[in-house]
Amino acid sequence: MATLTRQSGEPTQQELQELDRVTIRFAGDSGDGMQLTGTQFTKTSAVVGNDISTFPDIPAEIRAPQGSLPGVSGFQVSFSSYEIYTPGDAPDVLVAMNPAALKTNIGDLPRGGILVVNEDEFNETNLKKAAYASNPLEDGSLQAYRVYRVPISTLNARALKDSGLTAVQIDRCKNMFALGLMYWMYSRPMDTTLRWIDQKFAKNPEVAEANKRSLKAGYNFGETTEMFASHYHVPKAKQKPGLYRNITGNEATALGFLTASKLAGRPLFYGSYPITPASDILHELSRFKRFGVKTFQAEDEIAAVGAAIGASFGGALGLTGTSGPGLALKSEAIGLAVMVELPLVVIDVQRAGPSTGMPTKTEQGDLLQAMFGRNGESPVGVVAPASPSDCFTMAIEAWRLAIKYRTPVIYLSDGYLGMGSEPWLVPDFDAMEKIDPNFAPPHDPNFKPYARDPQTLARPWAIPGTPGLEHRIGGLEKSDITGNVSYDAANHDRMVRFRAEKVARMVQDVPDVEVNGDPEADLLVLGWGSTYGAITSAVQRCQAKGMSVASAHLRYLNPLPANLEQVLRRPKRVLMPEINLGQMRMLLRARYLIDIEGLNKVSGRPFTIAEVENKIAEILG
Amino acid sequence: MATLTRQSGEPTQQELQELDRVTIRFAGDSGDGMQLTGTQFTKTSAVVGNDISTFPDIPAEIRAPQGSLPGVSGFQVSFSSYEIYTPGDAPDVLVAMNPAALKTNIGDLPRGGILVVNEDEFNETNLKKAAYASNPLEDGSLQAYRVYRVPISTLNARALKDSGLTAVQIDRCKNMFALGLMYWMYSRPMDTTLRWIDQKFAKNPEVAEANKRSLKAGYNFGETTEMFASHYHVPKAKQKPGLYRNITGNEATALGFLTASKLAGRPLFYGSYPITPASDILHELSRFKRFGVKTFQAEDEIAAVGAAIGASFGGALGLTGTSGPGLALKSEAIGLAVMVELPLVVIDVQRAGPSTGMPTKTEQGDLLQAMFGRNGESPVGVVAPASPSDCFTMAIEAWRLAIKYRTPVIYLSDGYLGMGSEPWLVPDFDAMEKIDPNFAPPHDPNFKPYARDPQTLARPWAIPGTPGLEHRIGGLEKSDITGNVSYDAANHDRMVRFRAEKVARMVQDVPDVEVNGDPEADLLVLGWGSTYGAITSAVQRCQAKGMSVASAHLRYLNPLPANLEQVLRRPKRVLMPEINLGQMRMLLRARYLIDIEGLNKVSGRPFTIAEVENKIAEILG
Amino acid sequence: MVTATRDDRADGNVPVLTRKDFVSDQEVRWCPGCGDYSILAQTQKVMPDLGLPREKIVFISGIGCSSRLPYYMNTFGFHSIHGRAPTIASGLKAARPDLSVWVVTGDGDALSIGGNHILHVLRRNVDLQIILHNNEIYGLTKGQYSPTSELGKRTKSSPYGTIDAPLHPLSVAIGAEATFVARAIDTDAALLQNVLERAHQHRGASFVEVYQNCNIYNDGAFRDFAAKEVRADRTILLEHGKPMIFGKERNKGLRFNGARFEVVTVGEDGVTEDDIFVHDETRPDPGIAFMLSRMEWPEYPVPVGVIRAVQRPTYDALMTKQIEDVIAAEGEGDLREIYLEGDTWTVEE
Amino acid sequence: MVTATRDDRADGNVPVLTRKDFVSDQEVRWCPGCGDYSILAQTQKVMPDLGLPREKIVFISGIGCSSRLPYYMNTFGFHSIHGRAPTIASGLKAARPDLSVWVVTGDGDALSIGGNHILHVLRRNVDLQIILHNNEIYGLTKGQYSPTSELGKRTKSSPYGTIDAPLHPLSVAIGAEATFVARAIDTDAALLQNVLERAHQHRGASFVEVYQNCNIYNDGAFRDFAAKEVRADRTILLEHGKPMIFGKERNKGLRFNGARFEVVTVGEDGVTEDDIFVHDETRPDPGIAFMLSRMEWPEYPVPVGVIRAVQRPTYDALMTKQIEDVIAAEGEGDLREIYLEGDTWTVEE
Ligand SMILES: Cc1ncc(C[n+]2csc(CCOP(=O)(O)OP(=O)(O)O)c2C)c(N)n1
Ligand SMILES: Cc1ncc(C[n+]2csc(CCOP(=O)(O)OP(=O)(O)O)c2C)c(N)n1
Ligand code: SF4
Ligand code: SF4
Ligand SMILES: [Mg+2]
Ligand SMILES: [Mg+2]
Repeated sequence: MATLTRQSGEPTQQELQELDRVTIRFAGDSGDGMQLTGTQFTKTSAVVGNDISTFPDIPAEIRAPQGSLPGVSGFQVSFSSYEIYTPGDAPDVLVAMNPAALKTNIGDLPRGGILVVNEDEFNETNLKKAAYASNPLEDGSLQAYRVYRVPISTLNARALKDSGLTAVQIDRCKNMFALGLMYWMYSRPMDTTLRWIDQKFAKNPEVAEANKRSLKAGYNFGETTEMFASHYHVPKAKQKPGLYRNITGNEATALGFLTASKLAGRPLFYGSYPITPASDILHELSRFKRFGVKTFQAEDEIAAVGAAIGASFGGALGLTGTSGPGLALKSEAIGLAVMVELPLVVIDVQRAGPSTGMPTKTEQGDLLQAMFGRNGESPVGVVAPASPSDCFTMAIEAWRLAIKYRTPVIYLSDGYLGMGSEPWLVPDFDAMEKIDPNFAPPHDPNFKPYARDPQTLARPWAIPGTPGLEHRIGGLEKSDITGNVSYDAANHDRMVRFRAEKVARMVQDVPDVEVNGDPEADLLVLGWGSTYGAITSAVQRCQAKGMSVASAHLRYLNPLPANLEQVLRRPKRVLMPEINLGQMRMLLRARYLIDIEGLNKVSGRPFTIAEVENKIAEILG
Repeated sequence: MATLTRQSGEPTQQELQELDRVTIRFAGDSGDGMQLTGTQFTKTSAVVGNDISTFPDIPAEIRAPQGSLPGVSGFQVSFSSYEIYTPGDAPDVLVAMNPAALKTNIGDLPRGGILVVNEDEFNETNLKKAAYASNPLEDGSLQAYRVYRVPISTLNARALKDSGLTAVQIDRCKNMFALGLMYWMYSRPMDTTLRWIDQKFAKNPEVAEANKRSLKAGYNFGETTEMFASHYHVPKAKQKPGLYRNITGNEATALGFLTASKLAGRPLFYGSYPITPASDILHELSRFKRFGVKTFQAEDEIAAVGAAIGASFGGALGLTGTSGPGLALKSEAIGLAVMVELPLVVIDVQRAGPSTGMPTKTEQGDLLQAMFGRNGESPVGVVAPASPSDCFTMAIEAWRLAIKYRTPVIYLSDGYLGMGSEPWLVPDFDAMEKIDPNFAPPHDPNFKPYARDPQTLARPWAIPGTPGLEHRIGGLEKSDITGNVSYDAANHDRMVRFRAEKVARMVQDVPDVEVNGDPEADLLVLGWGSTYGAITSAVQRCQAKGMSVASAHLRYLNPLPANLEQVLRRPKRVLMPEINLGQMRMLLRARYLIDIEGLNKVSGRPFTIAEVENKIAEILG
Repeated sequence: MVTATRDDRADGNVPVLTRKDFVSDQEVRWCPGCGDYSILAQTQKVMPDLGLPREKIVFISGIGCSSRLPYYMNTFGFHSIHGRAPTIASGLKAARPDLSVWVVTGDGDALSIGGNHILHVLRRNVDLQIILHNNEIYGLTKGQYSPTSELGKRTKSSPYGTIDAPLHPLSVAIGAEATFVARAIDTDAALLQNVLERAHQHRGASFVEVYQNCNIYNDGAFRDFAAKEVRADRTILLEHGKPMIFGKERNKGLRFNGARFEVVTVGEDGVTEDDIFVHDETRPDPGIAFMLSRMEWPEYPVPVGVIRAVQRPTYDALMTKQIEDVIAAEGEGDLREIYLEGDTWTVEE
Repeated sequence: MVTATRDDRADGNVPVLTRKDFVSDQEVRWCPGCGDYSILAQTQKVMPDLGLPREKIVFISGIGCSSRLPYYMNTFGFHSIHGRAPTIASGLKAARPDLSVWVVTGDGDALSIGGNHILHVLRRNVDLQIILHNNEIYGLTKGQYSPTSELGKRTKSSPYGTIDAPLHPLSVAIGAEATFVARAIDTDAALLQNVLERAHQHRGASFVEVYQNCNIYNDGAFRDFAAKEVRADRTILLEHGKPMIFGKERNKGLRFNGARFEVVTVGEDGVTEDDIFVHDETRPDPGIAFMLSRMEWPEYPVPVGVIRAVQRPTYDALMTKQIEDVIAAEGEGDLREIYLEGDTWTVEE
């Protein structure tokens, strides 16, 4: 990775250096508005044409005391002149607004990295809150870094002294000062942010004015002081032309499901019980009343999925969403949906488990629960988006499959995708393929609740209100064709195999998996879900170094793509990185008897590019 | 299988023939007391020294109209002069007390089999209730069988005419007449039953007298009429000497858990919510108040497991039990037990799924749910009894492992084991190995809630009430050693691997799997749980025919026995029969990359010996 | 078979239906003599009077003997999983307010495993009819005690008697903000039909407890007060606006004594009909209704009929209205607009 | 650190403890200004007065901000899973009646996902103290509405306002046969301490609702009546055996008007203190307690203190007694005997 620290040698006179990628982390107290600062920097970088990728590091669920270690909030943004897939392994620049922010983030800054601190905050009390015995700015513990001590609070206060605002209000603007400074350092225009400030504080011109002044003050500080050796320029990236917006995985998920309902021409019903990190999807969808979206905040996860099943029975798109512990609670009801063969989509934004685990941390630990977490032979479809913007696509795919095959489909996102963001090429609705709910027609004399479509094995979706189709369904084993309750031995065996075969046949609608690189390479790195970014970048770098390695990625997990076996047999070796102990690897080994190797990390964090890169080098080296 | 129908040629004058195995099925209306009749025949056969195996066929949950098809109740007993492991594939003799019983059971009677019908019941109404267009006794549809039409009701009524009982009471005795007839046909003594009648109706001598008379009348009818060509004798089986009782799997399970608590010297707490076919365990344990057993009929399965966890936290043996749908509901709480690392045993008496499925039918469909039905990496121990009497042994083993390793263990029984019965060699409590709860001692200055035993990786069991050990546990990730809440990345990875390794280390207490037959045979038939009987018999028969086949059986499913890989690599091929679509086979393929073949049947019924035998022949033939 | 032709449906005319139109082709599978037969019969009887075509009616149940009822109704039906019928019904009704949705449940299904959903469906006031077959036992699983079984009851799972005090279904319902609460008895066909019709007329969640005899595992549980011979003296039919009078001679009544009700006899020690408390099912304050829900034989006559019926907007109606209001105020949603929310930029060729 | 030495414990003497003995070494992690701080402080204050050694006390919670409280108590503690604390506490108390078991929960934890367990732990009357921190919001998940949020409330998950009518926690509890029901306010330390002590003294399930301010997501939810300045006029402290009088001037009171309570002023239009209803927390009939549980500002003053406290055998005591009785009657169980139940036979050598 071409980074500032590696490129620049000794500081020189404010020269303008060109870089192809930079990663900045803003860190401060929850109250310091770091998320906002990072979002603004991201937006501006996008507008100037860089490729971007971001990840917020929000403190565990609740607000901790001001200035305390658990209260630190961070936002990392990576921007570049080439296509990138992750928010960067480590920051090149760390902006630390207080001692606690320094303490919790300095570990990630590589030696020689740039550290900008708000030195005003490094006083007794704050140092104590951050459990610093001595002041790191004085005790030499930061020698490894290029430290810039900026009295941000003071400078900001001075800039706003005659703004007519209270001291508290003034102090709130200091994040804009920091942002301005970074804008100068990376030669970004301020206009996007200036416009945004005007909008945001339209009702409050004084505050707007103050924020704008802080921003400019920060920018000018960089320009005018001798403090900074150099500043930098990151050229545009080559990107597919079109209209873009920055989007998080959870936003894309919500938009994807909304879009699916429009494509199917059926209302969306979302039954959910709040849970980190899935709650944002509920928040998003509950805003979409104008689209007729019905959101049901249930008393628990069981009620949420039950209501979704009821809505699907009624002909709506019954959707339910949760995280791992909630999926466990939904198990029994998902089994019911398997038996009654109704369309249902279940979102699982995975988080670190087992049990309550680490709610704000990411993991891929629920794959086997999604596959097998129900009594009896209870097959369901499983899909997994590969990146924040891919959440949009796979959400629609989930419904396409669920409706066509009348079956539950589990949509496996995770905290890293849900909270992470990247640019999204805004799609054209009219160009998307419609979804046909294909309801059973009224008064069909040949209607049989469990008669199957010969190609898909799907049964009719016969919704209440349709004259002539009155019938009863339920969780007891059904008799083939009639759907009546049956304890017949041969019938049960047949139905069990029908349900399995139906899910297997979804492969008809699953695209082949693509190989990036030589299909016969010495090593194929196979991933699924959110490991896409790290794997793709790592493999591209290794390829650039001339290693014989290729990558492939699974977004359809059950059924698996038809060509997967070939793809796995052609390379000499196969490596599967997973944020679990090897769940998908187990499924593939069982199915194909191929000795797939694992790279497994279960630390609540995504893979860094370097981790994957090193493992590849180790195998091929 | 040497059976009557194969041996005897033309009927001759009431000759006494010797047989080595006979299977009888008694079938009648729920009201006809067939279960009781079967049990009596079983007991007498046991007492005369035959090996026995039985299986009841009880109608789906509730009582259906008298004489109707769903109202039919059956009981099959197999008795023999050699060791047997199943209640027999098909009956040699079918006793049908009414048309409905004939209709639902005749399909299982092989051509040439003996059919005894109570012809009095074959009247208009009953034939209609059984949906017979014409009387099968007249229309020749029974030609394939050796039919004996006995006017049981009339003969019984005649025998009791001056008994002073009401017509209804008299009719209730007719099952004794049928039993007596079978006692004569298979040369069994009546005394055991006569004694039992006296006890049962001690308070009601008239009724006792009547039942005894009916029994004798049936016996004499066989002896005196010319009707029966021959009767039969089945010699004693060679059996381990000792005191025996007949026991069902559910009874053995209850006794096993009671015994475990006595071995550990800690009270048993059973939290459960009724569900077929597990309810009997609750019924049994709730009788054991004299042993201090506490049973908690919870409001649902979640409360049941929650209460069990609370009891274990308090130092009791916290046990919970259910069937598949209930296990799904317990998923989240079992994950909590994994995180807090407390001993917990979860009984799953599996039934046919998915969803409500067929509650009264058996299946092995919950293995993968037991292994993976929780969010995150959430490993637990899994054991499975192989036969009704083995339930006793494995129940104790489950607790031995759960306590030693401070972890949940899932005990996988099924409807076939739970309701089936076989002789049980009554064990000697004093000879059993004790279980040491090994509580953390009071005031231990070095006490750390998550410090681990170096050999087992178990953490201390530090129960409330112990001075000096006050500490807090919970579902959030724990810091190694201290057990405090931790979001540390490296710690999470370490703890995830600790939990996995701990369960893996249970292998230290898992006996090696034994091979019956040549370890290098052309075919190894591997089973787990309730398939033991059919597999063992089938393999023995094939071995007798000189085929190169061996069998092995798994009772410890997670972790797997240390020697399993060898055992699987030595034979040329491996066949795994399962009452599911291949769940254990998948686990073994993934782990060992061995191409294990499957014999899978998911009809709610156990394998017949013949099914396994034929598959073996097909593979080796 | 339905007598209606397609056309009059197309015209939206309601076809003329009879009880038989609501009998499905499935063989009824309850024990002979089970109280569920009567509940089924009365339910089928009132259906034609609802003035709805069959396809607009849906019966949703959990698991239990009682929960098999939907199979026998020739309407749409869903025999779901244990305790969860209210959740499925809530989702269906919210998605499809045009349907008449009935929940059939048992004392275990509704109050044991399903208790939480009952609380919430009632407080949300989803427009459903919830019919609870209370036989004070678990029938389907063959006779364990239920949350309504009397303290000390000996059953398969309580050989030495239960130690769990029972819940009062109607008290639970009123405690959960129920807007319609009623009670009927399986063997009193007229009362049951009337209560079912009232439940259907009520806009909101109607909670109906039906005492149902399980003649196999809990025979005679209600005999003491529900048996024909004694019913008049040991139950009291509550009628809106009428004094709470009961008894064969219609001379017994309920008087409020300042903090609780007491049974008095009109004509004895100075009690006149004016002293008798007048039943008002529409009281906004549920206090009195709650007191009625506590009354048990022998201290009191057992109240039957409609105990509480108040108006409150239904969940499904509010959900629809909120969407209509938002659309009226902000206009129909435009996908493109939502896609472009937040900050956008263009990458040129 | 505990001041007691091993020995006096060994003697079973209760060590002399102070509030500090109940403060754990964990850093408290609530938002500055959160009402949970006061609840924690009062809980730690009353602990020494329970006369129990620390190891005999267990705090069990579900998930939520409130549910973090056990980490801060230097006793045994279990931070379990969402809504299930009552089940774990029931199992622990049934297995270990010698322990003092406290359940700490929130409005979502107890009444949303945990509603069913609350119903059943109350009707069983398991001897627990259940402290519900009611902040009328989901705090931990950052501000969605809860089952106690007022109708129409705008939150992250209800941008256009909620359409779910709230539950009244005390009504739910009384509807579920609760034997002890009380209410306190986070900012009223004396009241809260008193209620906590009463809860502990009560033998059976004690249900305590504490109004707790979430200053981040639902600030001021109770300000209207709980703020110091107005509290005297807008709340009423219920005291057993005393007339229901409130107000700064102690001249307002509650009178029962035949079917419901009304607020009257003593001295105005002929109202004397004798007209004021006298609080009796021990009434067997929960009707009046239920009416009190419905009272809301501004129509009524908000009742605080102990609303209901009646005696009923506890589940854990009955369980122990049943076992003792059976053993007394049938003798200690003998394994061998049970093994040999049913029919046995001997196979000779
Ligand atoms: C998750 C789950 N737990 C338990 C059961 C077993 N079960 C079926 S019905 C029932 C209770 C039936 O009692 P009730 O609801 O009163 O209905 P009834 O049969 O008395 O009409 C139980 C425990 C189940 N089917 N599913
Ligand atoms: C099974 C499960 N579902 C959802 C969640 C997410 N969750 C945690 S706490 C909570 C609600 C918290 O509200 P409340 O109980 O009122 O506690 P408070 O934070 O307000 O004190 C939710 C929905 C979870 N942890 N587990
Ligand atoms: S068991 Fe009881 S409730 Fe069930 S059908 Fe039979 S009589 Fe009715
Ligand atoms: S979010 Fe609310 S309830 Fe939670 S700690 Fe903060 S203030 Fe307290
Ligand atoms: Mg019932
Ligand atoms: Mg709350």
